[in-house]
Amino acid sequence: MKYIWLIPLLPGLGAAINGLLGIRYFSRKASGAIACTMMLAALGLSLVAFWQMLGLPADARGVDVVVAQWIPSIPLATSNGQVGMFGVPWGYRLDPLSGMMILVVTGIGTLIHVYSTAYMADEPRGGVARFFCYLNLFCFFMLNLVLGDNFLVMFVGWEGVGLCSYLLIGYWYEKKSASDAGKKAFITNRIGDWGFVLGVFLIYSTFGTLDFRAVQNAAATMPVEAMHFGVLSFICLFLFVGATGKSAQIPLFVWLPDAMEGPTPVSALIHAATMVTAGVYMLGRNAVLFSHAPYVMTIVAIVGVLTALMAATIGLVQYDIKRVLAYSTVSQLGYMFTAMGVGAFSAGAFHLMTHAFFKALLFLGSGSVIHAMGGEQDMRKMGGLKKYLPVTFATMMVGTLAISGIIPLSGFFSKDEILFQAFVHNKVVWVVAVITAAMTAFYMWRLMSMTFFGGYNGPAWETSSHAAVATAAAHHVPHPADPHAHGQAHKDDHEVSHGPADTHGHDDHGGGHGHGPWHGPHESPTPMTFPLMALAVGAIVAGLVGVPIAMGGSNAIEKFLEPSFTASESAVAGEGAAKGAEASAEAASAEHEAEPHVSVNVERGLMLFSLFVAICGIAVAHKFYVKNPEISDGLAEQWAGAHKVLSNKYYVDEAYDATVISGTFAAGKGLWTVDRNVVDGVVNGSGWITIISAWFSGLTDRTVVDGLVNLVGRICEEGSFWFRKIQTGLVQNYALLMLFGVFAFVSIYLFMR
Amino acid sequence: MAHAIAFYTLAAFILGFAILVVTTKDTVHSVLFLVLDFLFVAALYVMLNAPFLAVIQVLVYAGGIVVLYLFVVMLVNLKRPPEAHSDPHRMTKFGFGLAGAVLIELGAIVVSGYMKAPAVTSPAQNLPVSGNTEQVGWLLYTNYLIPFEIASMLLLVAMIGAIVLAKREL
Amino acid sequence: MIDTFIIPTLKILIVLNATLVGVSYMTLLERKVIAWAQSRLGPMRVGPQGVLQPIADAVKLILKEDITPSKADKWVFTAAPVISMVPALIVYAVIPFGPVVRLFGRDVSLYITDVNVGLLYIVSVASVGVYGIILAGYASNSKFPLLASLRASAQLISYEVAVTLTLVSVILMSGSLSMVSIVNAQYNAHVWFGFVQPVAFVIFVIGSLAETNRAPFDLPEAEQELTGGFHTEYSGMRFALFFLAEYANMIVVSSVATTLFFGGWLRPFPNVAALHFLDVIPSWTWFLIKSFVFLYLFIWIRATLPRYRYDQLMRLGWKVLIPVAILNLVVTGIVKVMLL
Amino acid sequence: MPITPTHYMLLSAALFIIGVIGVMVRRNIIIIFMSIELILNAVNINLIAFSDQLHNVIGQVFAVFVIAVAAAEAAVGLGIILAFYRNKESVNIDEMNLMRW
Repeated sequence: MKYIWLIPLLPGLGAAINGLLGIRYFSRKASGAIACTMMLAALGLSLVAFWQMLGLPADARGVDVVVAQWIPSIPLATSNGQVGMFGVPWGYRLDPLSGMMILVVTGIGTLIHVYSTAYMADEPRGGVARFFCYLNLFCFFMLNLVLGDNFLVMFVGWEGVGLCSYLLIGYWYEKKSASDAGKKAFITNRIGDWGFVLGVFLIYSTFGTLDFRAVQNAAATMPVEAMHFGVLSFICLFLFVGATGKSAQIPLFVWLPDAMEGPTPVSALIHAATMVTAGVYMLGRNAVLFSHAPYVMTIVAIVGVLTALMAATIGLVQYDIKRVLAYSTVSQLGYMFTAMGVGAFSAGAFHLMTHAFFKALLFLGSGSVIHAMGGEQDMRKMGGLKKYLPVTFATMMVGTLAISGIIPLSGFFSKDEILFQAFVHNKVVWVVAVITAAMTAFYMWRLMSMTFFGGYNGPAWETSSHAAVATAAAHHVPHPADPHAHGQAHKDDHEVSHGPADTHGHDDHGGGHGHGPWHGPHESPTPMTFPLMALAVGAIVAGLVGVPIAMGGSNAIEKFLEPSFTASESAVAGEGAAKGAEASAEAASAEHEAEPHVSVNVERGLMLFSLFVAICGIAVAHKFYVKNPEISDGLAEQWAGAHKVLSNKYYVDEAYDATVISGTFAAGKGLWTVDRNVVDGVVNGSGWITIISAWFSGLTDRTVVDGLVNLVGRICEEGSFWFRKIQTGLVQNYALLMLFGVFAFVSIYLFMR
Repeated sequence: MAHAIAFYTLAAFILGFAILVVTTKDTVHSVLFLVLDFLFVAALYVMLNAPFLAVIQVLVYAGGIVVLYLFVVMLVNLKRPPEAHSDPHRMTKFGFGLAGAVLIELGAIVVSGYMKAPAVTSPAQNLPVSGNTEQVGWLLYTNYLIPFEIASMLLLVAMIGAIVLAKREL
Repeated sequence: MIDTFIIPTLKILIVLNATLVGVSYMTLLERKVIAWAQSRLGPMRVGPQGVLQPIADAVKLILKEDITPSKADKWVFTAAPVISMVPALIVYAVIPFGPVVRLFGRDVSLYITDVNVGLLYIVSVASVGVYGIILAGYASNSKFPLLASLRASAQLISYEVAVTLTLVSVILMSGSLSMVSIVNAQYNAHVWFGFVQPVAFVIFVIGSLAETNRAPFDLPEAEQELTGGFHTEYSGMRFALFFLAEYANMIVVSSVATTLFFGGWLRPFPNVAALHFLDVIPSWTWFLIKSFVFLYLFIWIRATLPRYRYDQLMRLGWKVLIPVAILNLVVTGIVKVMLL
Repeated sequence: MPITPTHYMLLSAALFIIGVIGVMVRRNIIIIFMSIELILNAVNINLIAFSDQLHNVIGQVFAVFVIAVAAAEAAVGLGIILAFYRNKESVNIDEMNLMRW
């Protein structure tokens, strides 16, 4: 347990090895093997550490390990007058929350590494090494993020994962859309990071330290800002801005769907399981702060639920399989934020974990499907794949049911917990959440049915070598069923890819034979199916740790995660302030106080209701897309406007283009004009002044100084003109002068004697 | 008496030949007059009880230096008379006047000194050797050894310099 | 009066006449010796065995027309033979032909004078003798004499150095510059310096050959190249003067050599009592005999050796004789300081 | 009348002035050098006259030095004359004015 600093270090080591040596020297298998080994070791270490932590008493489950003194103590003033020493240790903190997180990161990370070894098998050698280098690097930063015991270490991880996501989204950098998506993600994250950094500054200037524990203890003693919008609220608001950036909430969610340009394992690991949940983790980490800022809590809840609803509605009409999953991710994150917003931190974290499992499972499954379809991502080109890839079908079915909230799969418990808490706190939020849940079930089932059920209506395949051309031709044949959807198909295609024929070139999903002719849908190799099954098991059982009391279970995860969300009692006792103690108690167990108000029956009823809603969604989707698909097309024509709006994602991108980006350009132009007119004007003016003054000083130089110099020279010249008459150049005249000297001396002698 | 006659004769010859040396047009003639002048100066030395200096005068001056002059005069076979060109800036008359003035001054000094009592004849310094040559040699190699060495070095340098100057290509 | 005026005058007259006669008969001797060396008879017409030949030559030279070239420098052309003759004659003033002897009841020194810088006097006068040649060559205003005179002066100055250095080593031996005291020093040293200074003696002989323009160093009058050398333009009495000057110089050199290296008027082994019977021969006779040996040696060498080339001459003078002379001088000094 | 050093001094002064006039007047460098030799001889006469007057040989010693210096001066000066003659075919000192303004 003293060696938890090894957990982040190992992936970093792998990244270093792969990056410095691998890109040049290693083979595909070697680099993959190194990366997987490192992750496996990290996983083992984190399991050991977690086990040791479980052995500790519940209130002592917080272990700080300081690796080194990062920033030595610098005197730095804080807001309340006195000067705090700004010293930051490079410290790691293992407590229930971070323990869960490292388990999630290392576990899922390991599986996805294994998956990637097969998925990326057809990349160029250096590319594979680069990919695994980035992936390991991401794990390194992510583990730093979740293990860091102060805001600065966390911020390092925060930025690092942003960087890695940028690198991995732009992995196929020859592809303009990929590099653009990478840039979009990066810039959008910067906006969020700006908020996060402001929050960190404000925290230091308020508390004089950056250590989580210290900040929490200090904040626990402060009054709850229920009436006014105080400094804690501002801190939380800034932090929440950062969270929206990283976790793709309104208004910064636009980068996540485009991030699907990256390889599917990347989407699974970064953009579904781990990185995007960093925001949620951060909120949970600062639960005490947030619980002291009710307004911000409300804002968080509203933003979260709205995000969930909007993303779900968009997800209803998408045809790209990965985009559907992306929007579902956004909406699930919205769920988590809702949970945080309503104070159910443990529920949010719980959902985070379960979601990590089944969403990673779904992404990997979709990756398997795309792999099977030879790069095809348009669901209308699929269908009836059940008989081709049974394992993928089974596992993805598990995932779908889990995310839809079907008992007893994991999603049910976590989502139901969130809904219950929402119901307790805010009925409106609850209603919206429920609708969202129904939509979730609907579009997930729609995905499943369009992909696996029905008849195969993808491109024809042959064993001939020129099949690729044929498939390309077949791809562009209008679909007889819905000419209207075809246009959108084209639109979607424009956003992502143009089907197998030319996806072969850049987005190499061709599986084991990406460069040869495509031989039709087929099951993926074992390294890809094994993670699927493992994750499926996880998706099934992960919920059991959070079986609510209402169902006779003991909500273990809550009790387990409790200490992370409350200030340490020791600090509070040391504080000794009754008000602080009371506040911390209230903050610590908001839902516990709320619980007595609703009876267990109500809770059970809510469970049944949500279950019913989910099943309704599934049924409707089944009716629409499996029984008689024309209904969906009819609906699409009927609600053409809404459909168009939805499939264009509420024109958010366009709106941003119109407002933010063009505004930025305009501002830049204005600043440029100011620069050219004012700044350059000042510079040129000073230049002119210099020139004029130089002219004057030159005038004085010429007249006065040179005048003196010339005067001296003239005097010498005139004097020499007369004196040189002596210099006749005749030796005898000089001798004559000598004789004159003799004469002079002798006469002096004569007259002196 | 005979001493006076000898002195005046020698003085007359010395000055006469000196004037001839200065005034003669032909260079070779003036060289010859110079030799004669030196010979008479040597005779004067003999009269002054300095036979060694007399012989050295003849040997070095007449036998060495003037022969050198004669060489140069012969080597320099001039196409045109040596004093054809005369610079307008030369102040010959001033030179004459100044020389005369200096002569008068010196004469005044000497004569005034002559008016005074004649210089006392101090007893001869006691050198361990007798005879003019031995005494000169003694002084040269004892008291004046370092000046003697310096003079020899000067002669060496002069020899090298003369060779460097006169040799056409080194 | 007699001692201060008459006796010196008589000495001078005797020495001059003897010298001139000796010089004239040197010519006859030279011609005879060379003739014998070449198995000829030499002059036989004038008198028995041609003993009167010098007189005939003298008369002929005196009676011949004395030509002065039109472009010549008259005064110098006339002065040059005199300048070359006079030094050769005044050197005899310090040559000791014998010690002080009793003659007609009074002490008479067999030398004109004895100055304590006699040797230096000889050297300086010999150096003045160069002018005769140079001026002769210059005044003739002719190519061959000029070249010859330049050669001659260069040659004389060069060898004068070597000869003077050897003389210095002899002076070291004797400790005096006076010729008489040098001879006495040889008497006291029981040995002639020619035997203790062989190197100096050889160098002196070679150098004196060069200084007197004798073969094999007679480049100034190299007939084959210069048609008679510096006295090409001369004739009659002036030529006679040059001629006499050369032979007079020979006699001077032999006399000096005799005095310095062969004990002057001393008889052989002057300290050996067993040889007293040799004293019946007067000292000046010994001197004349020794000098005659040297003169015969000169003539012999001329008859024997071919003439040097000019560069060989200079190389011999500067690169052999002078260094050897200096070395000899140094060794002599060391020996004198250390051993004696 | 006795010959005192004054006579010798007058003689040397006259010789000196003659040499000076030669240096001043003549334009032939060789003759100028010879005039310089005359001046040096005047100096020597003085030295030796006084050494005889004072029965002191040191004057002769210095005369020896003067002669040595004269020899050196003659050698170097004549070398200069030869070099100059080789360049300008002249020994006229009035043509030695390359260094004038």
